[in-house]
Amino acid sequence: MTRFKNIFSLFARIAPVLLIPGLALADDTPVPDKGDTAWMMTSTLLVIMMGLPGLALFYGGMVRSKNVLSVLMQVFVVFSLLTVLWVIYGYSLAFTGTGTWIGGFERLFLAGINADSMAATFTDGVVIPEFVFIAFQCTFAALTACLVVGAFAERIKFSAVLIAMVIWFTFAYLPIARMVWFGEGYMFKLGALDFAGGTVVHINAGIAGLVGAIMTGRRLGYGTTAMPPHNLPLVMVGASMLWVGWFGFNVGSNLEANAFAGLVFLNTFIATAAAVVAWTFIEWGTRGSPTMLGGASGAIAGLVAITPACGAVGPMGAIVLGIIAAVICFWAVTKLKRIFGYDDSLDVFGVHCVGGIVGAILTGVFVAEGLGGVGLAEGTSMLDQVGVQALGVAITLGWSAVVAFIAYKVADLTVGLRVAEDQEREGLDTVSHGESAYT
Amino acid sequence: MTRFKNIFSLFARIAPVLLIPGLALADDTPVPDKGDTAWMMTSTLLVIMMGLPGLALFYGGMVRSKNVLSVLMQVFVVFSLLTVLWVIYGYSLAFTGTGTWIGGFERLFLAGINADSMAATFTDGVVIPEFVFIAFQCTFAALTACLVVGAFAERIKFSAVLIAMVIWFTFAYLPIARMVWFGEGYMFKLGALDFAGGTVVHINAGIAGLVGAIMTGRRLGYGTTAMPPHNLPLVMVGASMLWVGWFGFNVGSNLEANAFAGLVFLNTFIATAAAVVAWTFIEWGTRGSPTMLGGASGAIAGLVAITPACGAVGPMGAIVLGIIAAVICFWAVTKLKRIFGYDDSLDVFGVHCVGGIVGAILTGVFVAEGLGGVGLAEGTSMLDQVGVQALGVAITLGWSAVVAFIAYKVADLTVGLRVAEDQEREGLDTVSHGESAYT
Amino acid sequence: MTRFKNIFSLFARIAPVLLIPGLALADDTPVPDKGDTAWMMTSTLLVIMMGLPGLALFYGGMVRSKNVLSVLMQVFVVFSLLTVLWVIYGYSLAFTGTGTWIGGFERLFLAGINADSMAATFTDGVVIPEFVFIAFQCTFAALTACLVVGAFAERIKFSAVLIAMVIWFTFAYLPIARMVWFGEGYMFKLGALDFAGGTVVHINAGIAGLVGAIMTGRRLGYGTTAMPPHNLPLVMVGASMLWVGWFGFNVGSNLEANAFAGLVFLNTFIATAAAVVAWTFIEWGTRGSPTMLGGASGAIAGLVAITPACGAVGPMGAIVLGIIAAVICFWAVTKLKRIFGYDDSLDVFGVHCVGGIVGAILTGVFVAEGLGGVGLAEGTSMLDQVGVQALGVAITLGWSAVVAFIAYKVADLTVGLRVAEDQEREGLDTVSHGESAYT
Amino acid sequence: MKLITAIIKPFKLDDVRQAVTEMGVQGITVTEVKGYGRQRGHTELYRGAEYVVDFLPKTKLELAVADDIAEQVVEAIVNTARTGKIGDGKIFVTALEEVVRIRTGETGSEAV
Amino acid sequence: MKLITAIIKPFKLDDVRQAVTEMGVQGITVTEVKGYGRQRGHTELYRGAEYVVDFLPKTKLELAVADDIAEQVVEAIVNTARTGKIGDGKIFVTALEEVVRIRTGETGSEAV
Amino acid sequence: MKLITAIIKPFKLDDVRQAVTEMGVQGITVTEVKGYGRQRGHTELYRGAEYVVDFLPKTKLELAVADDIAEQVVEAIVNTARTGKIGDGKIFVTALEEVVRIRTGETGSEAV
Ligand SMILES: Nc1ncnc2c1ncn2[C@@H]1O[C@H](COP(=O)(O)OP(=O)(O)O)[C@@H](O)[C@H]1O
Ligand SMILES: Nc1ncnc2c1ncn2[C@@H]1O[C@H](COP(=O)(O)OP(=O)(O)O)[C@@H](O)[C@H]1O
Ligand SMILES: Nc1ncnc2c1ncn2[C@@H]1O[C@H](COP(=O)(O)OP(=O)(O)O)[C@@H](O)[C@H]1O
Repeated sequence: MTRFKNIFSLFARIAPVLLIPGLALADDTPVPDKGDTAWMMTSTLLVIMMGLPGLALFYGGMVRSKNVLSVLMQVFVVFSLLTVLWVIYGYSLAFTGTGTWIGGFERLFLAGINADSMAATFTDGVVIPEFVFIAFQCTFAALTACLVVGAFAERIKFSAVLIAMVIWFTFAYLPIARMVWFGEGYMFKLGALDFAGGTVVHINAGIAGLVGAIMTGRRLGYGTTAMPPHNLPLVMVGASMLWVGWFGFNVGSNLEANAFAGLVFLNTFIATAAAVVAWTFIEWGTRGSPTMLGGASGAIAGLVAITPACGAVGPMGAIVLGIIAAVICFWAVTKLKRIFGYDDSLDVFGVHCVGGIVGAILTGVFVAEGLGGVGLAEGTSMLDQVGVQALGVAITLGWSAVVAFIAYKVADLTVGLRVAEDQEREGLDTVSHGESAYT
Repeated sequence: MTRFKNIFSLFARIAPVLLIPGLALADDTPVPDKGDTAWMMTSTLLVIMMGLPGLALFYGGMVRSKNVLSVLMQVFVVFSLLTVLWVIYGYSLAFTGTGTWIGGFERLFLAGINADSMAATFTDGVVIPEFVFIAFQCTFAALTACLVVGAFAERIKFSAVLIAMVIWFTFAYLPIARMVWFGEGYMFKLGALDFAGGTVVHINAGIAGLVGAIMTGRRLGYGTTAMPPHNLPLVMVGASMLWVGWFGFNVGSNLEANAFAGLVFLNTFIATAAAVVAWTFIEWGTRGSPTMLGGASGAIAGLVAITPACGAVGPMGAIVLGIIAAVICFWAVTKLKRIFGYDDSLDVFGVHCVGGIVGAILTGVFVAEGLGGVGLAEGTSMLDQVGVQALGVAITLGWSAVVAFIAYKVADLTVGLRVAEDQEREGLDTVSHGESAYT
Repeated sequence: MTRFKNIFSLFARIAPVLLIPGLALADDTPVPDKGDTAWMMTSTLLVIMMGLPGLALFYGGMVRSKNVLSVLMQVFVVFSLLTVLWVIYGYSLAFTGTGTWIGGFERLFLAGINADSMAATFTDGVVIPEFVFIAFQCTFAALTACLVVGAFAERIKFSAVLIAMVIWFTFAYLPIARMVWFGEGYMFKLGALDFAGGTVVHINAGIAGLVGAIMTGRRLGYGTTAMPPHNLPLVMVGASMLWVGWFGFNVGSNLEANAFAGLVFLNTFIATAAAVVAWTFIEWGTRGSPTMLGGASGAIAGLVAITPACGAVGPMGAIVLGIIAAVICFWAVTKLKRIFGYDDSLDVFGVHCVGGIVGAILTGVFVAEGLGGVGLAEGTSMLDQVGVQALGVAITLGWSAVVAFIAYKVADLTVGLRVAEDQEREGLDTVSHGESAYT
Repeated sequence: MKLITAIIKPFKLDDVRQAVTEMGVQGITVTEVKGYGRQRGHTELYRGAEYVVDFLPKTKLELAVADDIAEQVVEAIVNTARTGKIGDGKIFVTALEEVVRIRTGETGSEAV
Repeated sequence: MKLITAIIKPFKLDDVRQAVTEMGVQGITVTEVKGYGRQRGHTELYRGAEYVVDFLPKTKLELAVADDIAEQVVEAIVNTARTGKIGDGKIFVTALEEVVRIRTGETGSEAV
Repeated sequence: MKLITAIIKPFKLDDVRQAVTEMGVQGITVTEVKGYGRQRGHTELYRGAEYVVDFLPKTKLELAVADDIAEQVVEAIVNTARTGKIGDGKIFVTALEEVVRIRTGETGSEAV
């Protein structure tokens, strides 16, 4: 019974309740529960913190000191710019209208929304303020684009980043978010499970990163010169803030502070812990030392993989999922990357895309009641579900890659993707931003 | 209707409901909603985080490495000291009694308050625990004084900071907070709109900073020697934490996790994002490079300006307000400061006072329903409202400046404001605190 | 009346309500309040943030730069590993069954718990989701072990830390947590007051640290070479995050976002502020300079001491308690440590154990109604209560010390406790983790 | 023996190290320095302040070598460190009166 | 040619740079160093530990100059770097056997 | 006068300082450097990347001393800095043509 309710809820994502503006608050209008509103505002803040300063530090600590500000600025400005674009047209295109892959223009500039407008949740009759829902979804859009920038760090032009990310946000993020999360969305209707954004956020960003890394080309000296992280404590702080903030991401996606949130919360916690332990031990066993960068990478791998699964699997499934994600992502960043020779500076592909795929596919497995999950939808076999999950992955990979290619091409043809060789040597901080990080 | 409710609420700020102590919980005593309590505790924590470590890092990263601990310590100890003084006499003087500019002594040492004491909110019959209200308001007082210290950083004596800030807190912060926020306060009754503290916090602190910067005198080598921020990633972390924490500041000022909170939340988010983008682009256009310090400064300028306005304007008004604030503050820190030649080390005046004035005045404009705001009070024209806003600004500027002047004078005559020249060269960390930041 | 309710609640700690699994949600099953659930999730996150990155930074900043990653990794991996062990067997052993000092195996792997399982709070009929309770309690266990590692920092083997902490967690943390907090626990039944973990967390960790510091031996050059903190701003950030996070620790222990939470909140705030001011002034008076390390240490001392007391004392009691804790801990780290000559690298004993004892004992004093507290239990004199508190302290000290001794011995006999002399000179970062913190 | 001091562009360090070790140089001492010279610096902006950074990051190498190979070593450094662009740096040669290896107490060219 | 090595107080760097460039010196290499000398350090406190910091921040300048202006340069440095207070620093002069400009291969006083 | 330059293991700095000051040396200038030599470095791992760190942290001391005590000072440094393990470092001695104390303008051995 209760399990059915939860599974069901996965199929009933948000269609914001439009209150006719100007109308006085009628007696039968649903009033948001203050506990839900409090939690959703807290969750939104947690996701903001994931981006600023979380992700910025995680990435910034990994580059060389001459490029740290460039990474911080890319995250800071992309996050801010997309926030503005989200309220101008992003929200309208992603969450209004009736299209299966893109929405309408009726809420451009948030037209017609006021403090009394409500958005539906997974539970009938339970609503949250639409402004809060807009802010919450905004953070997902902004953060996703920020994830991408790690792939071509240390060599790209700042203007190129802005141009490419605006195009990619508009033509890749918005439609994919709609397809996966909107009640009328294409993948949603197929029955793809993605509780908090494995496809929309991580696979989406990861593949866009890979395309960018390849198109921008390798860093000077890649493979021959040492390029160690300039400040690993920053990386650790960033990873920790990402971990803490990710609860807003995952548990906030539940839209309510109800009992089910507890499961999502615990899953997010322990899948990550298990992935940290797994990565640490694999690294220790195979390469001789358990590193801080490894521990932090394990945390992100676990978080990425549990993202689509956090509302579908049980605690023990979460632990196993975390371990598997750590093993496969470890392999991706140490072996796969070397085999293909691309220079994905901060392993956006190896951690976010690969981890996202692992999570998306295995969600279809560990959702099974026999494996401790909340149970497959009636009449759906595990194979069916895994198939649907794989389809969702494939669509995301293809769509995002194509749009990303075009986006970088446009940037390349207008401002150029890459700084000059001398400038790359000097470092982007002084060259692109006229500042030094440390004096 | 609903808009009227909101506007109305702006005129109905807190008068804590005194429960007669010792009396058993009667059936008709209002019980706080747990969602509100949860949110107000979260908001209070967010404001603490704004100060420690947010503001401390924002400021600490901007000074030279020989002075970073002195700034951290000033923030850390001023924050702590005023917290203690707040519960001893600050709360009583600001929020009890019936005076129009100062309160009474009946709650010295929080006498007569217990866990069942409640404070009113803007909604009739809705209360929050008074202890939570005390803690929330405490963070405002403590943070405001900490903002001031950036103006005379790198040259002032630690003891002078403590003396001046205690005096200024007592004779400037407390009366102004009362006048603006207390139901019987002078400016409150005039109808000045200041949702979360544009006057009380930012104009107040900014002008006190300017007076301090002038009275302490310029740093040795100011204008001739380079004094770049010693650690810009710290500045970025600080700014990000201020941004995240500021939601506690602004949305917490709503005192309830109700639907209206969503508007306040979204406004705080997007005004800031718009200001980041604006500052970045102006700087890029006029000075050649978009800097991290610029992005961070833009964020703070936007946050300051939206503070008084966040409960009055609509989302598009918030964006425009953010952009205007960025433009004017950019001008203030690059041109105005040079024209007058004062050495406001970390631009407390240029960002907090100037941004606060922009926000306070424009609140009177963008509150208009035609501009997307919640609407002017009945019978009030925009000109009236702007006039009232300007009066509030003027009173704050005058009062705070005079008290600040006296406070620094007292510090100067007792312990002296400034360290010796040799000591300033060596740096305040070893001289005043017997420590080095980095080894 | 209301005071009685609160006191009573201290004696009625958690016995999770087991819903029979598989049964549909019956109408009379208590449904958790969303405000409580929101607050408890927020609190859990705050405690995670205390550990990662809070404590890690606080500790990491205090060691020399060649050892910073080793400390970060110890915290990161111990935290993660114990999180996994907690859901596997820790929760079952601590919070199920009927034993007075240890629980049962019925919830190994969280068997039988699902999203509808509820845990009781101090208020009859009020519940929170059991998954949230599990996560909340998990963070206490994980954090406590992380506190220990500061005592033998800069010389211990990473493998030894893991082995010792797993043993100590299993045989010291779990039984003591049960004895103090579980309804059937030995100390709980005696009537010992420990609201948020003065004994379980701080005395427990502090004494285990001391034993470890002595058994591992002093660092090379201890007492003759300078070993200043390599990055005091990190220490400040860590201390600030601990302060902010500690509200989750203390107020979360109330399990509800009710009015009483306000008292716990305010006490946690102002005891700490008072301790910061006290430590700063004592240091200034007796040693000539108020240091940042001192301010941060004062904060932790105050937080430790208010931990057991936060639900028992009044605000003024909290201030006095904070001041006393600062004075005694200051003495412990400056004099006591020198007298005995042990090398407790980061003063885990001097701050956590000593501060915890001060807090535990004085809780028995300031709980008195005459001193502003919530009042002693009926029929209990202050002397009785202090006696019970002292007994709790003694049991914790003895038990933890013995288990810790065995745990380190096992580590020593299996992998060895300490790195080679050359390796200690080189630094644990490159030696144990194959990385450099800064390049 | 000679002490060869070379100021080079930082990214050339590895190449130079390889070149001189191939010639039998067994030790190098490296210092991060800032160089002022003909090469122009960049401008940095911090809110209202704007200033030119004239001191650029350079790497200083010190090598004690036997007299007979000194000239070749200098040549090797010049060849590997050269980019042809301004700011490539300088080499200074001074006479060494004595060299001691601390571990063994050896002196003279044995100690190099 | 001479190599002039000057240890000065860090805040004097800009003044000295200006003084010597006005005399025609075209390059300087600067290193952050710690100096131990007659000047007393300060005491640092870290909880129970207290110790005297004897090594104070100084700036080391190295200038290769032609023989003829060496003396004047030394004098210029002394004049601008002096505060008259203890810890002003030292200047050392050594003979340079050879100077090479890496970019061009020029040697001798051309290379300075 | 002589300029003694010693490259030593960092943890030996205090011992050496004490030894030479006991012999009457009144000033030392210290630089943090990286040394490449016979001593092998360690391997560092960063995800897929792995590389050997060949440049190890060393401390460089520069002491200007009067000719008559130069030899003893060198000996004292050798004795205190020696651990007998590889990587103990080197001492270089060069002739100083002139020494000036900036504060007073004194020159020669007075200035040391
Ligand atoms: N006379 C000098 N004395 C000491 N160092 C010098 C001198 N001239 C140049 N240098 C060093 O060499 C570096 C490169 O010199 P520069 O004049 O910029 O280019 P180039 O060597 O190509 O002419 C400078 O940054 C400085 O460190
Ligand atoms: N004999 C020396 N050898 C090398 N460096 C020295 C020597 N004497 C002084 N110094 C350097 O000069 C700096 C200033 O010297 P000090 O004795 O403190 O003051 P003063 O030069 O005014 O007498 C020292 O910090 C050190 O760096
Ligand atoms: N020829 C050299 N020129 C300059 N510095 C050297 C030379 N040989 C060694 N060094 C310095 O001395 C340090 C120790 O040398 P190394 O060969 O490792 O050990 P050892 O001195 O015990 O033989 C090196 O790290 C380097 O800094």
